[in-house]
Amino acid sequence: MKKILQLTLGIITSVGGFLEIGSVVTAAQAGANYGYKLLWAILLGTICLIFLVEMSGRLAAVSKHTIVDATRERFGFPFFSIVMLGIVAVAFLVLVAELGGIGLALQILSGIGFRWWAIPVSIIVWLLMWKGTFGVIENGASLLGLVTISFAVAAVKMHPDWGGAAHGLLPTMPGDGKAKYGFTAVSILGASISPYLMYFYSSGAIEDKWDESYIPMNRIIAGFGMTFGGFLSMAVLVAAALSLQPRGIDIEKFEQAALLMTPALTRWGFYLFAFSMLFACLGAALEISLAIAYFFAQGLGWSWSEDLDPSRDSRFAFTYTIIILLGAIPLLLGIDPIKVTMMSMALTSATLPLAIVPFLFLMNDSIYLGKHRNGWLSNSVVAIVILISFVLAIISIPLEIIGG
Amino acid sequence: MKEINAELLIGRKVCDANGEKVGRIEEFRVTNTEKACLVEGYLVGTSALVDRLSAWTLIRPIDKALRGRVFSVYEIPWEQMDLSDPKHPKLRIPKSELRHSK
Amino acid sequence: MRSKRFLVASLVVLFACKPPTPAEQLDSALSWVATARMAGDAWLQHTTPDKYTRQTLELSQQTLLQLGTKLLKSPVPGVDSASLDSLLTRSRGHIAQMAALVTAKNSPGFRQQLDSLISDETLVKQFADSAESKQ
Amino acid sequence: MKLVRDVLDKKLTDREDCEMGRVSGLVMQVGERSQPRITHILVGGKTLWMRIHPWIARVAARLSRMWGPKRDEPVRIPWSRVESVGKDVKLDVKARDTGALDWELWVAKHIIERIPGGGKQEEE
Repeated sequence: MKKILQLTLGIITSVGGFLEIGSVVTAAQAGANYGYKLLWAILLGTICLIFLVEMSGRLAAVSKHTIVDATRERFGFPFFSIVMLGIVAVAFLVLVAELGGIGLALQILSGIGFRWWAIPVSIIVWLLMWKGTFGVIENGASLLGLVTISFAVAAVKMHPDWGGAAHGLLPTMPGDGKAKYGFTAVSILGASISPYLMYFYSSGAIEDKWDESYIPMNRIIAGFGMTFGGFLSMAVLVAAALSLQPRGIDIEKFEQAALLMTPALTRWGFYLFAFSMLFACLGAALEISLAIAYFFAQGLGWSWSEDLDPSRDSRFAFTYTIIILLGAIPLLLGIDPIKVTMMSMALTSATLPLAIVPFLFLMNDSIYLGKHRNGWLSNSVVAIVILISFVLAIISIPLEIIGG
Repeated sequence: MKEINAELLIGRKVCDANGEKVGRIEEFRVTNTEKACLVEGYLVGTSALVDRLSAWTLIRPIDKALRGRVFSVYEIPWEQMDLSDPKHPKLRIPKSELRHSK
Repeated sequence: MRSKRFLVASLVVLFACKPPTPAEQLDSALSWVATARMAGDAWLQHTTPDKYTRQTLELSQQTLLQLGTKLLKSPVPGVDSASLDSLLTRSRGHIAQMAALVTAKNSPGFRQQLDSLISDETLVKQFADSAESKQ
Repeated sequence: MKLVRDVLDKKLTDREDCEMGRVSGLVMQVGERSQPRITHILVGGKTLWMRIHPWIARVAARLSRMWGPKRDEPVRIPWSRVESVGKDVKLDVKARDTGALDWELWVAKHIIERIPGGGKQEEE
């Protein structure tokens, strides 16, 4: 009975926590520019993510070690420090984007510019971390995040052409504007396959004291949670394809995205969009701040848990305090969060090999995983992700220049 | 008697008595008794690296395809390693007298 | 030393995005006119709040000003840049009027400006289409 | 046992299963004709940075002299205190007494406890 409750909660939190500024903006841009054509990128990203998240949970449940623990232990400090530098730098940019997303949501609601929200928002995020427990953060934020289901309602209400959407699930290449199309596809993949989610999930499994008996549950949560989440991303794309593309609106600024649901849901649509973004970005900001602090604490062997009093894991608490405060600075300077989002999504793709290649080794490590190590199917998926990630790393940088 | 940092030996190139390159130190084989942790030998070569990463399940198929030619390993007993200059570890014997180990 | 210089050079290249082409800027102008129109439609139907509507109209007006200057400097090949510029200036005027009328809560006046903007939008679209067909 | 695979970089826990850092280095005693032996485990500080580059270690040392619990040398724990080597390395010591938690306690005392709601480290 308790397990069923945990299972339901797990799925709900993965759905509520799935969307964040990166996935919304990239999906909306794709829909506004290319109609249903880029749905395949979300599908591909989501399938990869399902497998990666399942593995992250399994590693933690079986070995009682997180991905970061295992990376440091197997690969040693010098290599680990390179991974840490790359992942933390990109995760920090994503944090800036999420904090900015909260600010932008508050801006369209209140009319007060996002720069003024930078400090209050980061203080609120920090307070939730300072006082909250892991359960409060994971479940609370994700339950609020369920308001993002309104994207699906909006998409269905606009009567999409299901046949055309199904067509979009197969990759195609446009005749002209290949660079921009490629850049958007790379950003979508970067937004879907985000390493911080893996680190957060595996740390969460330790916080929730998972053991081997959780392996089936982990599979179901990863499978269903990420699938429904992926559907929400697709709904954003479809809604943008129906509301913005026919009008010739391209999303350069947040104000344009705010009109996404108004044709379907009118006044409700506007406020649902604002609150969806507010809660989705809040949840993501909390998750990323935690993921960064976990990274340092686990990598360097500090004590860590969001459930402890800050003074019991002082270096951990100090790390997220500093990270959140630093995150407010670019926003205070007035840097457009949408630009940060696009850049961080492309850079996520570029740093993906750093996260995934060591992960493949860990998932085949018989010392950590014993008989639960990857089979051929999981290994093939990781191999494909690595292949994609190298292609992304190589092409995302030139595309950043040409398409960005 | 002197103290050196074992972790800084990892990845150092080893030359034999004639100055010929042998490989890099990847691993130390030790025995842990009640009283002390004694170093029995040094593992040099890519195979030792694979072992250190606990990656044989992943690498073995590749190794088989290459018929074991690439992933070599030497086990150097402690008596034959000269660590008087920790930055340039040397063998006391020529490379040809080393035995390959699995 | 050389590797350092290479690193600096590649970072400069990485962050200095290639500027958009004139044709892309024309598309962007069309997108901002359409944004103003959509926000205007929404406001008339009481869908969007006043502050958001006014800010979005002002943002679109400012962006169009920047795009107009750039398009005058480097015109789209095969497009009469003088008449495009006067068209964009006129649209900007309508949008600025609309923004002011939001504050005054003057729906009839707003509707009038919006109608003129809609006819301008059709013209901007024609420019964009002809630029595309000539490429 | 393999030293790098099984010991280096592993998590250290004390008698009470309190986490006290990771194995950052290992001191090896070598002589002309005697068998080399591992005498100490090193935790934290300079040892860690030396593994990347001596230059980084120098910068880190200079920074830590300006700030933090003045401690120039890394923590040395005699090998005889190693209780077991598994997925983690368990030591027969009390974490606080070794100095491995100096930074943790310093940050708690000087920063975290001064922020309202930070809680207090229990005095023992």
